[in-house]
Amino acid sequence: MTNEEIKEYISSIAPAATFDETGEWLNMIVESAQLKPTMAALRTGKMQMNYLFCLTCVDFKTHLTMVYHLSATTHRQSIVIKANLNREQAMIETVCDIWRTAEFLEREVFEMFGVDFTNHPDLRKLILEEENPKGFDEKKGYWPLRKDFEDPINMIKL
Amino acid sequence: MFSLEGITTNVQDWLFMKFNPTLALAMECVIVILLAISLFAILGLVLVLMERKVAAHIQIRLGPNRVGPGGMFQTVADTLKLIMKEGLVPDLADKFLFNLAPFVVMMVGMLLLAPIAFAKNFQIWDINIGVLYISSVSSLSVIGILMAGWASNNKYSLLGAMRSGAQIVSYELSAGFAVLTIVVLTGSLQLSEIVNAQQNGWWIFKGHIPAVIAFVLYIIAVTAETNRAPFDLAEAESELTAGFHTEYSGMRFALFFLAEYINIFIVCAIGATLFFGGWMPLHIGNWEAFNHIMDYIPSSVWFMGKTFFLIFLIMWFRWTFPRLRVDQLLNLEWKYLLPISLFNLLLVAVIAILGWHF
Amino acid sequence: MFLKDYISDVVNGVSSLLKGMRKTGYYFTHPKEIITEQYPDNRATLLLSERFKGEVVMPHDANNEHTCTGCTACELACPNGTIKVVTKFEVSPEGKKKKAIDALVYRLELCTMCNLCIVACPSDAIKMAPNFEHSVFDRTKLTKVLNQPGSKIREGIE
Amino acid sequence: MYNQTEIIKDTSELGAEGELVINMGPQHPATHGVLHLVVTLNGETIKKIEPHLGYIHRSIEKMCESLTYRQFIYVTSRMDYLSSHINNLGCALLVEKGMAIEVPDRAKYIRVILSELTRIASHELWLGAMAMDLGAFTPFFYAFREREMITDIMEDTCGARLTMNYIVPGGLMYDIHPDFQKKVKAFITQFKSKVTEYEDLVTNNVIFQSRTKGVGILSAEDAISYGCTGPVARASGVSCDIRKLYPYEVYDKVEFDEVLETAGDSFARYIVRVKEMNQSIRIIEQLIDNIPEGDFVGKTKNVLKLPKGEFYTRVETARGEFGVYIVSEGGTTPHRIKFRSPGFSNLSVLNHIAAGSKIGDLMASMGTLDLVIPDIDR
Repeated sequence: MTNEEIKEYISSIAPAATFDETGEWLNMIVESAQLKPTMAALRTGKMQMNYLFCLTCVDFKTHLTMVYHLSATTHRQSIVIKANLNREQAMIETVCDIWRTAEFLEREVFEMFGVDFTNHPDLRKLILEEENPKGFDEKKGYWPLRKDFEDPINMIKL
Repeated sequence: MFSLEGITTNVQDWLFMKFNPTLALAMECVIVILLAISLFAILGLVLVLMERKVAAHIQIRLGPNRVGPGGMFQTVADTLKLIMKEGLVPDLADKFLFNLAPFVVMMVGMLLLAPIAFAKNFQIWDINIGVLYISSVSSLSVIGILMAGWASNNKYSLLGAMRSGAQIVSYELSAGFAVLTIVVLTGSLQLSEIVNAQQNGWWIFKGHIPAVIAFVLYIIAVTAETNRAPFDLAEAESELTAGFHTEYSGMRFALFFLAEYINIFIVCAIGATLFFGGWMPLHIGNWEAFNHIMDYIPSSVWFMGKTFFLIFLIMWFRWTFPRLRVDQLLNLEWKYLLPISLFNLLLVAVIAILGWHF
Repeated sequence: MFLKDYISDVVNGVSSLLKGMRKTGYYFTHPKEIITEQYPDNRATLLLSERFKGEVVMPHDANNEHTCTGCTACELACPNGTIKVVTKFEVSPEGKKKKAIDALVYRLELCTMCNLCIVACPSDAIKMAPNFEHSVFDRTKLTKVLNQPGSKIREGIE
Repeated sequence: MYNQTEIIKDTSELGAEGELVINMGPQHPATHGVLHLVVTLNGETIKKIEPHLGYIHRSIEKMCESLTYRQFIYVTSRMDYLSSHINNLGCALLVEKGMAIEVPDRAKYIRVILSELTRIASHELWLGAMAMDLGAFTPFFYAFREREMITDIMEDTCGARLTMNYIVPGGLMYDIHPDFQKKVKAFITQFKSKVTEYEDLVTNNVIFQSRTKGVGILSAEDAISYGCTGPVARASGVSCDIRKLYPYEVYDKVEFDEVLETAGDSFARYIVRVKEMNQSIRIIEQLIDNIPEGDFVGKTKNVLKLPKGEFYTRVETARGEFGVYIVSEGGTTPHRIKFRSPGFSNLSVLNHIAAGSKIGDLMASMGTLDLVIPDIDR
C-alpha cells in the first residue's frame, strides 16, 4: 500500500486530517475529537493496523501532542497518528478498547503529562505514588515529563 | 568388639543395683531424655552442614568453608546467631499458639525416636506395635504446622499451612501402604522383629520387585511428608516466601528448621530399618568370610550408614528437581502413588501367602 | 490401552527424573568442576582485565608530572558532574602566564564508569584503572583529588 | 491469651466472597527486583493481578532531555541491564540515522557479535532464574557458569561486565581486545557441550513440563493487541523479530531462523528462548572469523546535533522490541525522548494470562515473561 493510498483512505475517514511525509513514516495529525473514530477505522477497515507499538505524548510548551505509532502484522506498514491537545485541559478519548496495550501506556501518559483519557476503565497512577508529594502546588499539577515541571529536591541541574 | 548393647546393660544393672527400682527407672528416663536432646542437637548440626555441602557440590560450589576446618563449625555459628536474634511475634498473632507450634513440631520428632533401633538391642522402647505407632505419631506434625500457619496471622503462612495439611494427610496413605508391605512380609509390627527377620538378607533384596516398588513409594511419600523439595509446597520459597514459618525468627525458626532435619533423619531411619535391615550387616548367601568381615563392623555404624545414604538420596532429590504445583502434588498421590501402592500391597500379600520370598 | 498409557507415563516420568539426577550426581562426584573463586584469599592471583573500568585515575611519572592541561573537556563530557576541574594560572620563569590545573576533583560516588571523560581527554591525562574495592566507611573519602600534591604538567604538553 | 476478636476483625476485611488479597513484592523471591503485584486470590486460585510499578523509577526519559547525544547512551544501560549493549546500540543507531553518520563495517560486525553474546547472556540468566522460580535451584548455577564466560569476554573488550557503554555514535569506543575471537570461540565450544545439560535437567524433566505446559496461554491476537514482542510473542506464533523484519547493522548478511512456536504457553516461551540461544550462536559463528579490518569508529563532528524532526529506531533486545523515539528541536539535547521498552508491554499481559490459574502457575507465567523491572519502570 503506498502512502497515497493510505492518505486517500484516511481522508475518507477523517476529512480534517493533515499529512506530513518528511519523516520516516507517514505522519497524520487529526483533531482530538476525531481521534477515536479514526483509530477504530484504522484498526478494523482495510488497513488492519492491529499493532500499537508506541503511545506517548510530547510537550511542545504551547500544546501537548499525543503520538500513536501504528503498524500491522500483515502488511508491516507503519503510520504515525498525532493529535494536538490543550495544555490546560488535556483530554482525549482512550483507545484501550481497540488495543489492550494502550491501557498501561495511557496510564503512564496520564500521570506523566496529565492527559485525561475519557472512558478509560482504570485511570490511576501507575508508576508514581498515588498522592502527590507534600508541599507541592496542587493547582499546577504534578506532571513530571512536562517541560515546566520543577522539583528542587530530586532534580539537579548541572 | 565395641558394642552399645554392653553399655546399656551395664548402666541398667548398675542403676538397679544402687537404687530402688522406681528411682532407677526415673534416672533411666532422665538419661534417655538427655541423650535424645543431645542427639537432636548433634543431628541438627550435622545434617544442616551435610545439606549445605551436598547442595554446594551439586551446584559446582564449595559450600561453607570458613568457620573451622572445611566449614565444620558453620552450623554452630549459625545456631549461635539464631539464639541471639530477637524472636519477633507479630502484633495480631495468636501468641499462645504461635509460641506453641514449634514445640509441637519438635515434640513429634522426639516421640518418633522412641521405637527406632539405633544398634543391636539399643532401643528406647521396643513397643510391639512399633510401625503403627510411628505412622500415627508422625501424622501429628501437621497439627504443629497448621498451628503455626494459623497463629501467624499472615496470608502466606495460612496458605502454606493449608497446603501442608492437604499434602501430609494424603501422603500418609502411600507411606503407610509402603510400610505395610514390609509388615505383610514380616508378619509383625514390632521393629525389632522386622530387623531380626532380615538376618539372612534385607527386605529390599528378599522381597522381589514389590519391595523395590514399596521402597520407591516410601521415599517419595516421606519426601512429601517432611515437606522437602520437590514437595516443599508448604514453604515454596518462590511462591509463599517461606510458607508457614514466614513470621518466625530467631530460636522459634531454628526449632522449625531443626524439626525438618530431625524428621528427615527419622523417616530415613525407619526406611533403613524396614528395607535395609536396620543395624543388620550385609550378608551375602554362603560367603562365610565376607559375612564374617561384615559382622566386625559395629551395628550402629551399619544403621547410621544406611540412614545417611537415604538422607543423601532425599537431598539429591531436592537439589535436582523443580517443585510441583499443589494440584499436581495431589494428583500424583491419588492417581499414581495410591493405586500403585494398593496394587503392590496385593502383590506382596500373594507373595507372602505363597511363600515366594526368600 | 489406558493401562498402557498409564504405565508409559510413569516410566517416562521416572526416567526423565533419573536423567536429571545422573547429571547432578555427576557434578557431585566430580569436584574438579567446581568453579568457586575464593575471593578475599585469591587477591594475589585475581586477574582483572586491563580495560576494566573501575575508577578514574591520573597517571603520574617519576618526576611527579602529569599531562593534564586543565582544558575541562572531561568535565564537559561527564553526564553526571562527576569531574570538577579547578584551574589556576601559573607564572613561568619568563613571566608568561599559563593555565594549569589546581585540582581535578573526582567524585567516585557519582561516577557511572561510562568512560566518556577518557575518550574526551585530548592529552590522555586520565585513564580508567581496574580497581573495584572502593568501599569506605566515610562517604567523603570517595571525593578524590586526582593530581598528586606538588605535581605539575609535563614539559611540551599544550 | 487467645484474642479472638482481633483475628475475626482481620478476616472480615478480606471481602464477602472469601477473597484473599496478598502483596507479592516489592520484596518477594519470585518478583526478580522490585515488582509489586497485588494478587487477589480465592483459595489457591488467582482472581486478579494488579501490578504496582515505580519502585525503581528514575525518570530516565526526563534525565535524557538534559543530556547530549553522546551522553544519553550510557543511561540506557541502566534500563534493561541484561541487554544493555543492545539498548546502547538502539540509541546509537538513532543518532547515526538522524545525522547520517557512516559506521565502518568493522564496528557493525563487532556490534552484532556483542549483541548476540548479550542475548545469550540474558537468556542464560533468565533460564537459571526461571528454573529457580519453579523450585529447581541447581540449573541457576550451571547457567551462570556459561554466562560468566560471556561477562569475561565483555570485561576484556568493553571494560565492564553488565553496563557496557561500549558504543558511541559512529562506531565503538575502542577496538576489540586481541583475544576476543579466541575467547568467543572457546565460549561457543563450551556452550555447545553444555547445552544438553539444560535438556536433561530442565527441558525434559517431567515436573518442569507439567508445570509449564498449558500454563499461561497467550493467543496470537492477544499477543499483538497487548503489544507483546520478543520471545513472548514468538511463542504465540507472531512473527516479530526486528532482526528479520527491519534488519539493522549486518543482520541481513547472516543466516538465522526466527524461532516460532504456536502453543503460546509457558513451555513454548521457554523453548523459544532456548532455541534462540542456538540461533545466536549460529550468527556469531558466521561473523566471528569475518570481522573486516579497518577503523572501529567513523568520522563524527565534535558536537552532535540532531536535525529538527522526529526519529524512531527499533532493535531486538533479549526481551523484544526496544524502540527509541526522539523529538528533536535541532539542539544538542533531545526535546523529548521516549523508550518503548519491551518489558512494559509484556508485563501488561500478566493479568490476562495468569488470572484463573494457581499461585504456582503465576510463577511459571511470570518467569517466562522474563520481566526486568528497571526496564519497565525506566
